[in-house]
Amino acid sequence: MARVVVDVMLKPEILDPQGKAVAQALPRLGYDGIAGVRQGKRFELEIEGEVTEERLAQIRGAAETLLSNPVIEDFTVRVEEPT
Amino acid sequence: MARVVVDVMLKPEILDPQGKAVAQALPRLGYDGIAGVRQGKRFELEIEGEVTEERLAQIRGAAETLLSNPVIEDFTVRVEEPT
Amino acid sequence: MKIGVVTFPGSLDDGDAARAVRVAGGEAVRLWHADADLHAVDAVVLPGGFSYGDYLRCGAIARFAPVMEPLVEAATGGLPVLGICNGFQVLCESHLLPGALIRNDHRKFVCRDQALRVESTTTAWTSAYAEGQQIVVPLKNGEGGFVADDKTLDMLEGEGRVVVRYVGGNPNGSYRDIAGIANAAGNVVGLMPHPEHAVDDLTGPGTDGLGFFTSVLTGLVGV
Amino acid sequence: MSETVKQAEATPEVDQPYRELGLKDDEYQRIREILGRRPTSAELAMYSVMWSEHCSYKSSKVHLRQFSERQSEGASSSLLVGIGENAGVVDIGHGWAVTFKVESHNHPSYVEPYQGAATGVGGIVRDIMSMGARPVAVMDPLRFGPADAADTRRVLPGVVAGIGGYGNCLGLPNIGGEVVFDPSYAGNPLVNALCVGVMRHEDIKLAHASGAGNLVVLFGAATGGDGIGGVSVLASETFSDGPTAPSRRPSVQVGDPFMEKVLIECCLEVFAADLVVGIQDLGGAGLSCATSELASNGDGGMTVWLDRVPLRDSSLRPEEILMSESQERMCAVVEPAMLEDFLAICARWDVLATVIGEVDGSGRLTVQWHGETIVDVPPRTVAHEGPVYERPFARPAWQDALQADVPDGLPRPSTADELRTTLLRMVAAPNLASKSWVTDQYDRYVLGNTVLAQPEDAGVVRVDEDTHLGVALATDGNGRFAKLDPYAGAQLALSEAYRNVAVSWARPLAVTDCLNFGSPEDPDVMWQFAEATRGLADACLELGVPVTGGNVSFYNQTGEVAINPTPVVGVLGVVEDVRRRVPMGFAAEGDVVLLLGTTRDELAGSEWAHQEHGHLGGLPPRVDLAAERALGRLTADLADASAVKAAHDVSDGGLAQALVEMVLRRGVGATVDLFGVADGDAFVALFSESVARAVVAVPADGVDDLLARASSYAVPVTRLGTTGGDTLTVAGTFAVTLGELRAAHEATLPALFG
Ligand SMILES: Nc1ncnc2c1ncn2[C@@H]1O[C@H](COP(=O)(O)OP(=O)(O)O)[C@@H](O)[C@H]1O
Ligand SMILES: [Mg+2]
Repeated sequence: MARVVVDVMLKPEILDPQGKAVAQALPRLGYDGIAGVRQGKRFELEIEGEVTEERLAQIRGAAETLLSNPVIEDFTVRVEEPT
Repeated sequence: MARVVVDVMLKPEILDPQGKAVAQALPRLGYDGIAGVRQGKRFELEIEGEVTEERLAQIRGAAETLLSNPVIEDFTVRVEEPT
Repeated sequence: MKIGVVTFPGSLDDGDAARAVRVAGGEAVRLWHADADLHAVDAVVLPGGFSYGDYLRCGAIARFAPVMEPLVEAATGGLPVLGICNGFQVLCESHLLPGALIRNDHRKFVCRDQALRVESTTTAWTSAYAEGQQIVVPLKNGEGGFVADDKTLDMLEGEGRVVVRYVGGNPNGSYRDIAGIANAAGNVVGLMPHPEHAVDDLTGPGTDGLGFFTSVLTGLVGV
Repeated sequence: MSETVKQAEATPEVDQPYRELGLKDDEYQRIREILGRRPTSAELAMYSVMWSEHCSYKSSKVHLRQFSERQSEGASSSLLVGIGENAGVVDIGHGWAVTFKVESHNHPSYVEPYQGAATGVGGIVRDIMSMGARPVAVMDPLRFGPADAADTRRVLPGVVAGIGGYGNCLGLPNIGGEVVFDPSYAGNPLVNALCVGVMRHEDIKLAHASGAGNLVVLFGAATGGDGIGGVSVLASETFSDGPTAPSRRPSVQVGDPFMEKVLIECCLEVFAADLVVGIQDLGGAGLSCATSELASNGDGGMTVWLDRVPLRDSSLRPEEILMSESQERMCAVVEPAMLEDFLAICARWDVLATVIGEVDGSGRLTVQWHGETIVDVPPRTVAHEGPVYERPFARPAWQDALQADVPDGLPRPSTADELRTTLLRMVAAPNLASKSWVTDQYDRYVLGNTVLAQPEDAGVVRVDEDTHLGVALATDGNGRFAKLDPYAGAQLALSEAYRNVAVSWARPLAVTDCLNFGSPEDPDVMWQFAEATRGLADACLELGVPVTGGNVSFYNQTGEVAINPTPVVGVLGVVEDVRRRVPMGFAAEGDVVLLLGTTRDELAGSEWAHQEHGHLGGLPPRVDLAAERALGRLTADLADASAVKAAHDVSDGGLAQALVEMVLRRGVGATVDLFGVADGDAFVALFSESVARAVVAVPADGVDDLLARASSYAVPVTRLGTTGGDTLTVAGTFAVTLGELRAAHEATLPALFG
């Protein structure tokens, strides 16, 4: 079983209230030197069988239509090597 | 400026309603062969200056206390190479 | 006049929307998400709620429901469609309306009686109001921040497609205080506040929301 | 492979880890006697969890008995289902019945505030569904440590978001609750959740598995390893048939409100089509509890094919499947002829449904695992005949000193300026400040039947659009009063909730309670518990409102230090015509403001003593149930025919707080003269917490009628003044603008929690 990871992040120009809240909380807890935080989503898809180029293209399709909304989000798809 | 990524995922034994909703939607949209989906959070932290071991340890601390609840979640911290 | 109210799994305000249609004098027809048939209704309301739990993105999964196929087609052809809250999110995800709705800027769910200004009375759902009229209807959402790029926002403003705007404080960080918008033809309207919860003094803050439903009924009779 | 009954019979001498599972030596011996052999590992798991304090009520049972044994005739006549079922059911007339119950989810909410609170709501909603009812509203009495403590900043926002996140997604309006801060809850927050449901009389369902041949259907979520931490000793230490992976079983669960929402819709359709013989929710102790209770309440026995249970985690062992507390599951007993229709409804809602067993005539509960019998027990011994303890209790050594430490010596404000600044500080104190930071996170509109909700005295929901019939609900509790005197404290909680319902023009009918206490193994705590239950039972009898159900939460303590004993009481009332509701806020200028009831110098345990002096000592306000009842009779009378425009009870924070809430609600001020209250002592008049009081506003031409009615119920009335203007003015003493009051009242929680 292989794993494909899809990361979805809000586009840089879109306000990210969650990331902002984290960024504000960090110094209060004594964590300094962090210039900015963005919070996004990580999807781990367990794939049956081999991850062919065709399968990956399919998953990219799913990432674009379902897992992200291109109006506000960017995504990346990558195969995760088993560790 | 360096980037550190913290991925937070629900522990495998914990129910993941979000991942479940996606997993059920995918086949309806014609995406098959996906055995399971887990949905977690991805935090991108922009770090001022160099990412030393000490800084990383600090960020791990933040990941454990602020970014995740160890009772239900696991996290990983990694430095992302600039692309 | 028959107004369809769609029920997705996780829809919550479908009963309220149907009641509002009745209070306004229309006939409410319940439509089921899995049934790709609009049953000859004259207009459709996509109600509030948390379709499929809204865990992924609000409305992201519902927009693929079978009922949406004929709906998108009919809406493109001019059928009046009102998306309330989750329904608005579904309309954006379906690209019937531009922009998107994100997490409230204060990151909390907010339920309150919200003052709004009706900015456009040329849509199918707002003709009963006077332009600039202030109304109060409940607002309740966790992801109600309307966002779009500047070009889109300018276009919406320029074409008079901002339908309602928040007044007396922006409750969720919506760009330009936008609470609801319309498509270019004015038949499709989406808004975050809940006019269906303001059709009766007993159970709502007043009856200011009724106009959305009487507007469409009047328009339909006129046709 | 799990251990079979045959194997257990063949190996009587095997050492079993019953202690690790929380069973005492004598309890384990009793299990061996019941079975005539040693239990299998699955049986041991089942008994251990069902005989736990949480499921068996072994420490509280002897005290809770009073609630059902001592009931007035009038009270029991409206009870359609009494204590003992998942929730009690009350007749509200016109063929309608109501079921309601409050439950705790304290510890999980401390460990993982969001999910702990969320699953607390989920659990109580399933309880209500298991009576055949449509859930129509929720409430959430909450208690936290000091408002400015760092841990409260972690716990409170998560709890509130969790209650909102789950309840809002279910589409149930939140119509009230409490937010209380006290150092005694630091480390032990109390997260109680209440749900109310309605049904027609003929639709009441019970958790009974009757009729041999009927099928047991599990529906809802798949089963995972949730909440079975304790049972893992069975897998890892004793009965393993080889090396086992270290068991990592979570103790906290994640709720899936969407699953629960479709489960509600699915149940409602199933009820409407009359497809079930019995129904049971799965909560604590999961399938162990559901199957043993169903079988124990039934007329025969039951066989369960455990290997058919759909799993989320295929590595689960049978003991763990029996024990799993996975959320969002229900169990139904269905006649075979109805099965197809039942499954069709489940399929329509995409709800997984599986036949996992059958009712039979054996009188036993047997569980099969791939054809082998792993459990074979008399179901009553698991579900209903667990151990019962008469825990020792004794009045704490410190109780007398506490009661002797009266607040009479505390400096009291006396000048006009002191009174004014005290009032401004009090209305801003966390316990008295506006709770809208919390309640704005809850949907109160959904379903379109909410007639009154927070911050009103009681939540009122319409039950029937044709007859305008409705119900009112309020919850109250005061841990400080209960600490001073647990008997009186429990009565005062009832007294206040009763009053809140009464001043919403509802007739109080029934009670639910959540008894939050420290460790029952501590005789001090056990005494508090015994006193509180006795007090509550006595008061229910006197007010003619039966306890219909509730929940006990023990072990709310850190080390040796227990929380303030906190009986939380919910009162349900019926509203004949919701259109005649009376809100709390002053509505118009020129109405006459009147105080009903008597104000005494009662400041012990008050918010004033707590906020201004950090003092807790003396005796709480005198309980006066006769006066409370008279006030209730009067409001019931007024509900039928009166001009009353606004009504609000007087409780925490005294008359000052009541007036502030009334002027701020709609922005209509008032001028009052306190000369006739408390012998003209303005401080006592403003801050005393005497019971059985309310403030009402009536148009001038309605005053005589009100006075006449009040006198016929012997309710004292004091004329305070008139409404109007944009200040709250205490004649001859001070004036505060509504703006200043609002700023003070509304800033506190946002400043603390963001
Ligand atoms: N956690 C909560 N959830 C919902 N409503 C709440 C909560 N806490 C307080 N409220 C509401 O706020 C109002 C004021 O609360 P409180 O002062 O405790 O009322 P009272 O003193 O009348 O019992 C009531 O309407 C109550 O139901
Ligand atoms: Mg009250």
